[in-house]
Order: sequence, then C-alpha cells, then structure tokens
Amino acid sequence: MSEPQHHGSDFESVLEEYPVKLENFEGPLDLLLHLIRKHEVDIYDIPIALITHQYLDYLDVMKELDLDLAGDFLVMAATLIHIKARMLVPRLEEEAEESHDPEDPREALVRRLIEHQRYKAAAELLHERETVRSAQWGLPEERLGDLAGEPFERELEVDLFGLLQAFQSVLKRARERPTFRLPSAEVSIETRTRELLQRLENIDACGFEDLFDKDRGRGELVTTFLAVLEMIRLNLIRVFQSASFGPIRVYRCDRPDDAPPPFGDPAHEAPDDMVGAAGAETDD
Amino acid sequence: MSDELKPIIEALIFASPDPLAPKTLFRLLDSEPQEDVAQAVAALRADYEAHGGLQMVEVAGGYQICTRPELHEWVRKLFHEHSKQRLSVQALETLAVVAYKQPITGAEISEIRGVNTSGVIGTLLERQLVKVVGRKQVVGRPFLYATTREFLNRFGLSDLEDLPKVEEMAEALGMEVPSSLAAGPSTEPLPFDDDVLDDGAGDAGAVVDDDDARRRR
Amino acid sequence: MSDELKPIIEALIFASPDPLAPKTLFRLLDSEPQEDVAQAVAALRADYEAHGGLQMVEVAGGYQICTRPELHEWVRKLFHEHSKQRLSVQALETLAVVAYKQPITGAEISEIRGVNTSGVIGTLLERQLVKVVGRKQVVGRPFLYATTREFLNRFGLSDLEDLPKVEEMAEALGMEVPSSLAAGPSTEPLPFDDDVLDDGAGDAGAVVDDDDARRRR
Repeated sequence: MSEPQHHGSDFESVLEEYPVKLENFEGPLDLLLHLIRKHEVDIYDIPIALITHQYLDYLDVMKELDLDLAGDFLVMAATLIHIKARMLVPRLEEEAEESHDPEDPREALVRRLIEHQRYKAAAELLHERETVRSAQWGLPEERLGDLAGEPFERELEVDLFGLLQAFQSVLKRARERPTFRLPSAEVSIETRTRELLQRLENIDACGFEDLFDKDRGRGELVTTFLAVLEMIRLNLIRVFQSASFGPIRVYRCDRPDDAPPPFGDPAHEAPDDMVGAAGAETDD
Repeated sequence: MSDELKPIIEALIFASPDPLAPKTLFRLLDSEPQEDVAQAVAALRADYEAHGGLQMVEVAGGYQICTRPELHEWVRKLFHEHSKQRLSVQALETLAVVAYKQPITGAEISEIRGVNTSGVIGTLLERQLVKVVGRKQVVGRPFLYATTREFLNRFGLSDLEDLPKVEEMAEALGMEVPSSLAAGPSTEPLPFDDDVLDDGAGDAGAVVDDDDARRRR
Repeated sequence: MSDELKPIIEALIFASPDPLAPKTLFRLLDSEPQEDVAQAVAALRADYEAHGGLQMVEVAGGYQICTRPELHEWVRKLFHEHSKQRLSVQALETLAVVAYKQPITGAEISEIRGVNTSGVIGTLLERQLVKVVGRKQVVGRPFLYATTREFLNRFGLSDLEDLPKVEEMAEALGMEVPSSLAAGPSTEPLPFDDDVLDDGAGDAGAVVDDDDARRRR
C-alpha cells in the first residue's frame, strides 16, 4: 500500500511548521522575549540595564535598515528606561509612592511578558488544532441541496458587523441599479435616425451592435432601436443575419422612390404593422 | 488489501462534491491494481447495504453516499429547523434595512433591496427580530416594521443608538475613513449620508408622511 | 429502541449543514425520551470509532461526520488543492487573546499584545472568526468582540471549555508559572484562570445568546 508523498508532514511537525520568524518581531514584547532568551537571563530577574541597552541597540538597527518602526516599539523603550531609572533609585521611589507599589518595578512588565508568552503558546496550540481540523473533510456544501431536496441557502451566524455590512451592500446595489426611463424627449427617433444614417454614409455596412455603442442607458438604447426599426421600414437600411444567433450586419441602401413616408409625418399616422414588419426582418 | 483500500475509498466518495466515477477512483489510487479497487468498492457497497441511515448509490456514472430514502422525512424536517443565531443573507439584509431605516413598510424594504421581501419579513417576524409598530398613512395603509427588544439582545445592543455607524466600523477594520463620512459627531442615530435613501429614514417625522411616499414613486 | 433511532440520527448528522447540536436532535426527535436519543448517539459514535474512512466528531457544540484526518492526503488529491488558507501568527495570537478574554475590546487586545491590532481584528471579523457582541459601557463605548461558532468549527473545538488549558500551555512553554505571579496582587485577572474564563464565556453568552449560555451549564 503506497501512500501519497506528503503524508504525515502536516501532523508530525506542527510546532516546527508554526510560522514564527523571530526576525520579524510582531511587537515590542516579542523583541523583549527574544532578548531574554538570547541572553539566557531569568525572566523573573531581568537585568534591566542590559536588556534596555540591547533593546535600544536593536531599535537603532531597525532604524538603519529603514524598517517601519512602529510607535509601539518606542513606547516600550520609554517604559524600559523608566524602569531602569526606578531601579537606580529604589528607596526614593518607594517613599514617594507610599505603599502603592512596594514591589519590584519590573513586576508589571514581567507579568505582561508572561501573559504574552502564554498567548503565544495558546496560539501554537490553536494552530495545532487547526491543522488536525483542516484534515477532516466534511460533506461538501454542494451536496446539501441534494439532501435538502430543495435549493439550499446557508444561514450565517451574524453580528453587528455583519448587519452593517449587509446594509452597506443593499445601499450599494440600490445606487447601482439602473433607473428605468422611456426614451427621453432629448433625443428624438428622427434625430437618431439622421445620426445613424450619417454614420453609415461613409462605411456602407457595420455590425448591428455597433449602432448602439454610443448609447448611455436604457433610454438611449431604446431610442436607437426604434430608429433602426424606422430605418428598416423606410428601406434606408437592410439587415442580414448569416445564421441563427449569428452576427447581424446592417447595410445602407439608397431610398427608393416608392418608400413609405417617414415616421412621425403628420400627414400619415404610423401604421400598426410598422414594428411587426420590421421585426420580422431583423428576427433570425 | 481491500481492507486498507476501503476506508480511503469511503472517504473519497464522501468528500467528493459530485458522484465519484470509477475512472477517477482508479486515477486517484493509481498505485493499486484496478481489480483491487473495484473489489474494495464492491465490499464497501455491501457494508452500506447492511448499514444504518446511509446508503451508497450509483448515480450519474459514479458513487455517492446519501441518506436512505425512508428517512427523507426526517432529513426534510432537519432542513426546516432554523437556528436562532443564524440568518440567511436575504434575511440579514432585510433585517439590516429595517434596523437602519425603521419604521419602514414592506414595499419600501422591497424597493431598497430591489427584490420582493414579503417572505423574509415573515421569517423575521417569526423569529421576533422585527415587529409591526403601526400602519403608514398612505393608500393601502401598509404595516410599518421596526426592530424588537429581542433584536437588541441578539446583537448585544442597549438601544438603537448603539447601532454601529460606518466610520466606527472602518476604524475597527483599520481602514481610512473618507473625511466626508467622518465629519462631525452626528446627533442623528442613522449612519449614512445617502442622497437617495437617507431622507426617509433620517427624519422620523417624515416617514409616516404622504410626501415621503410620493417621493419614492 | 436505540437500534431504531441510530439510523435516523446518523442520517440527520450526515445531512446537517452545520454540526448538529444535541438540543436540535432532541427537538427533531421529540417523541423519544432524551436519554434514548443520547444513548443512540453514544452507540453511533462507538460504531464510527471502529468504522472505516469516516468519523463522528463533536465540534462547535454539535456532532458531525467527516473524513479521518489520516486520510487527508488522499482527499486532498481529489481536490487538487492545498488545505485551507492558514492564519497568520498575528491573527492566531489575536484570536487566542479574544478566545480567553472574551468579551474584550480592541484597545484591551492591543494592550495585551503590545501592538496595535485593529487591522487583524478586521481580518478576523471578515473571516467570521470573531464577532461584535455589543459595546462596553465606558467612554467611547467601544465594541466588544467574542469568538464565533465558526471559530470553534475551524479549530475543532466542541465549545469554549475545550480551549487548551493553562497546564497544557505551561507544558508547551516548558516553564513553570511562579505562584507569586499566578496568584499575585494583580488587579488584572490572569487570563487562563478557569474562573475568569467561565465568567467571561458565560457573560458573553448571556449578552448575545441566552440559549447558548444555558446549554453550557
């Protein structure tokens, strides 16, 4: 029984795989922990002068390398210097602050470091759980519709953020939704007919879709379409399609003498068969 | 031999979104003789015959594990079971519109969302996330909907003023807020400056006003 | 009795879009005594222990049937893709803080981690691993974050109590926690105290989800 090549790699070396790169300190606490480990000093008895010195040196290196020196690192530098100062004058401090903080000035920092270290450990354990879990494949989402016997819509666990996001997407859609207008009075069918004829003047033929390429919005598209129908009726253009669903070509032709009168001619109401007849020629 | 293959084949058939064709199975297990694979499949099918609530069927040229037809009534019941914590995208969007635009009629919600929402409002009423708070004084006197106390509980809000505003969320996400949005502490509980939609909700007095309804037509 | 229930329960767990909570199972099978249902579930789990390529796990407060992790590489071949995208160290550490200290504000997370975390929280919100459960009643009324069901699901945890405990952690660190620190005069509660964890989880539950909090008792 041969196994796929990568088998096991995900499980056995979870901790090694955990993507900690000490060079890329996530923050000042990471850097401090690194220095403490590097110098093998006791976290509960940090030689504050040494560590502060090292920490500041590191910041200098970061500056030289032009790394993005986050403010968090500078805040920690100030904290270290402050602790160092208090270590140098412990008696005075204690009297000044009464019994408020009789403890080692390093204690608060140590507590933070320990806590931070615990969360790092927790993150590693979580990563381990994630690795195992991601190796357990559940029933694919696609199958749920079959099993439900009807279209399946997944329900989400929602929070305030989800609520706001949902509202934003509704508003976005509302803004993007096309507005419906009938052909506006701004461009009449007659005007559009003239424009299209002018375009066809020089080229003799073009693709059907090309006639619409200047149109913005549904209203203009409708105007152009009606103009095309009108032009067909007036025998100003001919429209051909090579095959079902094939491209439609539009050809200009000279207006014969027996052509019907123009659309909108007050002397002649638009005949009922106008759209039908023209439609038959464009269809298919 | 077949005993080692069976679990692998079972896992593959289970995890496959489509019926798993024998051809695919042979390819995935290409280090094994095809007759062994075929034999393991046969053995697995026999197991499922004797087995409990699931069965292995051959469909569309492949194998699939599914629930036994006699149990479909139970499965159907399951899919009609809705957790209180969860909402469909439809329901969530509708709830969001009610939350930020209340009080609001069903027709207004449908207009904002661009789809009919009556079914979803039913779901939200059933789950007590929205309630009817009155009727709008326009033709047809439609119901006005608003969110409930259960809605506040559900989202950990003490009152409607607690609803997040867009700039706060941007902050929580570590994004830059366009200055137009961040401008000034609004006394208005509603979060959006939106030309099209804000008027109606922003002015609570105007919501139940005829003018407002006319403007939307 | 349990023999008749087992196939039904198996079909339900198999077909459930999310891990099937015992509560839901009891409701679906409300004509049966709960102890019979519980017994049938236990028997089914035992069957799956002995069984082939699938297993029954308890995750995110419910039961789920899924493939055995040992067969991962085979299943992965089926999808010609690598596993789900992993979380960054930043995201994992931030999640750990939220998980143990929930409900917690963004500022509190940054304080503990020693770095600004707003960007990471945004990522976690988007991936639905944390959620906003309300606002802290202090100046600025910042959002309170907690972990989601998806968080439990992603990390294979049955509930928040299933989070790794302090002893495991100390072991992973290879260090001892001195009693002075563990029980120290800190005004700030240490995070991995069970009491603190329980309270935190209970409170968060009480705010967002009564059912859930009750279930944990």
